[in-house]
Amino acid sequence: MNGRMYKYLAAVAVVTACVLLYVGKRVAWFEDMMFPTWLSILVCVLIAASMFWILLRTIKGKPAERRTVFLYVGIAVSLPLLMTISVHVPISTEGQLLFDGMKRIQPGSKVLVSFDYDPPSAPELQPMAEAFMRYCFERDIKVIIIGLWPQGPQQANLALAKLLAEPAISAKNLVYGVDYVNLGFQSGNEFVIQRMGSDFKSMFPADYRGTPYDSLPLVGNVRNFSGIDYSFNLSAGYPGTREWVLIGVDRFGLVMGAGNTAVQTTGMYPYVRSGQLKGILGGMSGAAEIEELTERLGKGAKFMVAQSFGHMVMIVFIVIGNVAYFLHERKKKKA
Amino acid sequence: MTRPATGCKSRTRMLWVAAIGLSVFLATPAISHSQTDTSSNRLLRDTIPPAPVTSLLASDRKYDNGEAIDLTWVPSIDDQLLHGKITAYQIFRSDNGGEFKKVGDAIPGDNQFSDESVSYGHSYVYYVVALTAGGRAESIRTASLIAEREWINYNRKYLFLIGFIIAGSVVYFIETARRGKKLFIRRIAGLEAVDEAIGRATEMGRPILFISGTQDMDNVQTIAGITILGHVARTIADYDTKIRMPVSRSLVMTAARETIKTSYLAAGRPDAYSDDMVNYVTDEQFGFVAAVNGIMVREKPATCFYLGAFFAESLIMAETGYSIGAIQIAGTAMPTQLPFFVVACDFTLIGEELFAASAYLSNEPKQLGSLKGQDVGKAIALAMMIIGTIAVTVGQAWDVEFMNNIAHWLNSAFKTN
Amino acid sequence: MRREIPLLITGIVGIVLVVAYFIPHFPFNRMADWSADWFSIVAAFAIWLGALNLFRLSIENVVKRKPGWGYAVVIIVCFLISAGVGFIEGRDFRNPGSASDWIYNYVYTPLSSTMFAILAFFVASASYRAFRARNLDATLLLLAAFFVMLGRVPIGDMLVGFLPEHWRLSDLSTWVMNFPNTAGQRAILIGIALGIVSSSLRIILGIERSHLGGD
Amino acid sequence: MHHIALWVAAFLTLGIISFLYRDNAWYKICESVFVGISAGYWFVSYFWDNLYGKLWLGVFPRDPAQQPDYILLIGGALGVMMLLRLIPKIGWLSRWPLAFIVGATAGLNLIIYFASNVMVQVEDTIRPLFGANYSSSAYDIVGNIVVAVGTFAALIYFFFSKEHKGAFGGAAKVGIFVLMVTFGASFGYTVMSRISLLLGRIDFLMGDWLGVIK
Repeated sequence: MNGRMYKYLAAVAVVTACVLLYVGKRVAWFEDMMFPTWLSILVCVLIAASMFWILLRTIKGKPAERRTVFLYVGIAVSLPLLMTISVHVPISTEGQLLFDGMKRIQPGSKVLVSFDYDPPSAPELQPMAEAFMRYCFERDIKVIIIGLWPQGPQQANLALAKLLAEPAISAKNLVYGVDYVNLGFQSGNEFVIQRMGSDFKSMFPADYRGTPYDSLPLVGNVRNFSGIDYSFNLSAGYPGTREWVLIGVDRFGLVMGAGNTAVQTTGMYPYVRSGQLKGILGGMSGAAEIEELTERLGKGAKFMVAQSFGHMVMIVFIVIGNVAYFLHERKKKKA
Repeated sequence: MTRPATGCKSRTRMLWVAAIGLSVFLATPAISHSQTDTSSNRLLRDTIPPAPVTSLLASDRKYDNGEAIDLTWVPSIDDQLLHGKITAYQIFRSDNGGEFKKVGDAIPGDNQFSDESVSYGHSYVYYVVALTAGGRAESIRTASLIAEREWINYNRKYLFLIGFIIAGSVVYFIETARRGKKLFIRRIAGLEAVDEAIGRATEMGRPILFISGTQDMDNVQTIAGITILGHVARTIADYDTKIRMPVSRSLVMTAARETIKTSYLAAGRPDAYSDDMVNYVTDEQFGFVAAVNGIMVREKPATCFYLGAFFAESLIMAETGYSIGAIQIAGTAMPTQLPFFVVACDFTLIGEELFAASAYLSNEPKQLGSLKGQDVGKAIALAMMIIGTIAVTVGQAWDVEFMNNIAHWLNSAFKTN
Repeated sequence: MRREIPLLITGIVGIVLVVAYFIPHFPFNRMADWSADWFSIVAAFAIWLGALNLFRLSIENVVKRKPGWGYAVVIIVCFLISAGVGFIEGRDFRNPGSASDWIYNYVYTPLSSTMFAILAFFVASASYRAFRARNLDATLLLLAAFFVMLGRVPIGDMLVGFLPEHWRLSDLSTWVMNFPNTAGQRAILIGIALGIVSSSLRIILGIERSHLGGD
Repeated sequence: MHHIALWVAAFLTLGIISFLYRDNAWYKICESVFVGISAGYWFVSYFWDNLYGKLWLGVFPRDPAQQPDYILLIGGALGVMMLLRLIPKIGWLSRWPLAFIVGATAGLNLIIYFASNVMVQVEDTIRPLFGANYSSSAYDIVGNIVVAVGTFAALIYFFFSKEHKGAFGGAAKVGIFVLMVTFGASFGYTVMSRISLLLGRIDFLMGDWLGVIK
């Protein structure tokens, strides 16, 4: 009964804290709670110390319970978001390759951007989408959006809404249908790409709002991939970059760069080496790379500190587990 | 300026433009330093008509259905010298001698255009217009052209040949296996561990847990998992060990029950079989994981098999299995889940090994023959890689022509377009 | 007849799509285009089938009062709300500001994202409790993972700031990704592709019939 | 409205997270909401984009200048047959569209996978290990050798017609090492992905909802 009481009390405390924070923010008690430098260092030290404690416990043969690890990860990954550390993002060769390809796109070119992902992958891919389209809009490159996932065009709209509100871009007075267009989603996975190879219009008779294809000036003259100068694919799985490479690039000669979730990036490297893909961005670090390359830092760069902490925590956990393994478990198994 | 420029006129204009271009070119340092465009300069740029594109050539797209014509040209001299003067190119076309209509645009710097809206049997004439802010210049017209249809894409002849050999050997080996000939498959390490692991569970008197992935029966990995289940069940029936198999698809449940029943029959112990060995939990990923975890913690199986298609649930199961001290044997062809199995399980069948194990155990001609046919494909790939790499390295490093020829041929043979 | 016609359909469609790759001439090119059009439509119906099946199963659970039928009610209600709103709002239901867009942003997005986000916790706990360098293979795997995880984020280079440029962790991870990883992935790619070739061939030739169901 | 929206989103987010504590009713409700909403979303999306946008308007175009494309009706008929699975008595008819889907996928995949993932990959592996007079940089030479040898060895590991003995076995051993490094990279990237997704949610909770971070 006593334990239960504690749990209720804890729950009530958490809810109260949330309400207080929420209200506090709205009535402007505080702007934000970013840590001063000394606090950031203190937090780092505390995290390191508690990791050491876990190590000691594990060596003693009392490994932490699953939920303890969960709580720990939650704290270790969220606190760094409050730290103001500026970091330099390392640029990979394949990220540089992609950016070199982007630099070769001439103003006025038509670029096909395929949004093949859904909200779960948005933390990784949305910053890439924004960085890429911002780059296009700033250089008067025309953007044609499609989606092989039903959620894709909606993610595109979110990115567009954000970009068009930026002063530099809203000053350009971009016109829907002339400077950019969202053709929406179409079902059929790789067959959509296959059909687009002979005729865009038969796969996308209208844009996502129902405007007929022919009355959209931007795509009026685009019959198939030969009317596209460059294409960028944001992909979180199937259908995605692989299908675009296999059909769009190899069969119809599309020039393509890609941004992928980290999970599937590793499988795309053979295509980068063979030149089937002109560069690739992988996961959150890829997003940070493109932001650094286009010199507009956004969410990707913002998350890099917390991401670093996450990786460190993961590595330390593996090391702790293995120390315990070599000290105890292996002997136990042999016995 | 609607008429196409005649040769003489265009030549004088070219000279004109070239002269201006040269002077501007010489003055470039001044301009680029100031970074601004004086209004007189802009006036000059806008009112002087540009030079037209030259060497315009229309050619039929090879190996197609006669529905595309490719145009190439040398960009206007103004495009090259005065960067930014040309604003766009427009492509005009006359269909069967009719009126010229615009069929497309190209951006400055472009030197090609593909007209893909060509009708078969019609003859076409093209010209390209170079546009500036205030002027335009037409190129000379191309000769009239009729796109041709071809029956066979000869670019892909080697692809066809090699594909045909591989496909042929798949069919050949399936037939061979069907006629009862024994086909050799190499030893697979993980498979040998299976019997050992079952023995351990028997000794300890604890059950065996078998998970055939979380996908349905239309997934080949699930089928491979069920095939191996057949073998496992056979041994279990002999040893009289208990098996627990929660599944997440009702079709898999039916198939698994059938498989285990058959194995018990073959072992001569049909009475020992019960439907409770396999039970359906839920289709939902995390609900299934939670249930499997519960079973593991309660019943503490001595051995866990994870053979089939897995997603994120793989590592949660492997973690729980490890924490209860079970021997874990995994196999999957999901590349993203393999790493987790390798570090958390005692044996892992990597990718195709899962299918090889299944083919080996089932002795089914379909599976055996396919595996052999794929090996033929791999052998071809391996041979080409060795020959090609040696040839191209030797050929380049020491300039051996014979080797260069081989490498060149191989490279062209494996190109798909 | 119940088996022969489907086998025939599979075979003909498969062969047409293969042949169209080598023969660009009419009628094969058109037939390939038609197949793509039909595929797109049938795929949409297949999704409908899935959704309707879910709906039917949920109703069944409620009617028969199966365990957890209360959740089935939630499923039915939510399905009806999101489908109903979408149908009423029409073709441009995705427009920013629509009710569907609201549901997408404040219900669908948090739910689906969090479903995947909690995997981070499981990876952490599994890496602590189960990922062991139990043999040479696993050791190699974990080492490569460390280099990549450190090299892809700024902290890696900060840790080894004393090393000369081009020899830092980020360069090492770029090297690992571009060479050994490419080699391994390429071998996997070739292997899987050959597997797909042989299974597709079996399906087209009618040797493989399991997709038609047993009877 | 915005306040309600944020609290709804936060409530649902925390509901899913509560699964970490244990399987509970809050999580199950959130999960059911997710299943229902996403099924509805897909249902509507496929209707407006495909069945209405492509099929219906393709056969009955609003613009009189456009030719109706009656060939799409065959696809429509196949699709309706797919739905017949819901009626057990004539459910067998749904095998026709299924056969079509399977056949079309097999036909397309057979070619594209072979061309891009076998032919092009083999072609690209055939590269000079070093240029004329060993002119390439050491970085490239080592890289080229690693890719050539690595691909070769890893492919040998997946070769099942020969026992792994002698030199062949040695090559297979090298192959498994290369594969392990590959899996290590993929492990690292998967971890990166998972943490990113978690960060996305924490960013929502701490930023959009509570507003404690910028």
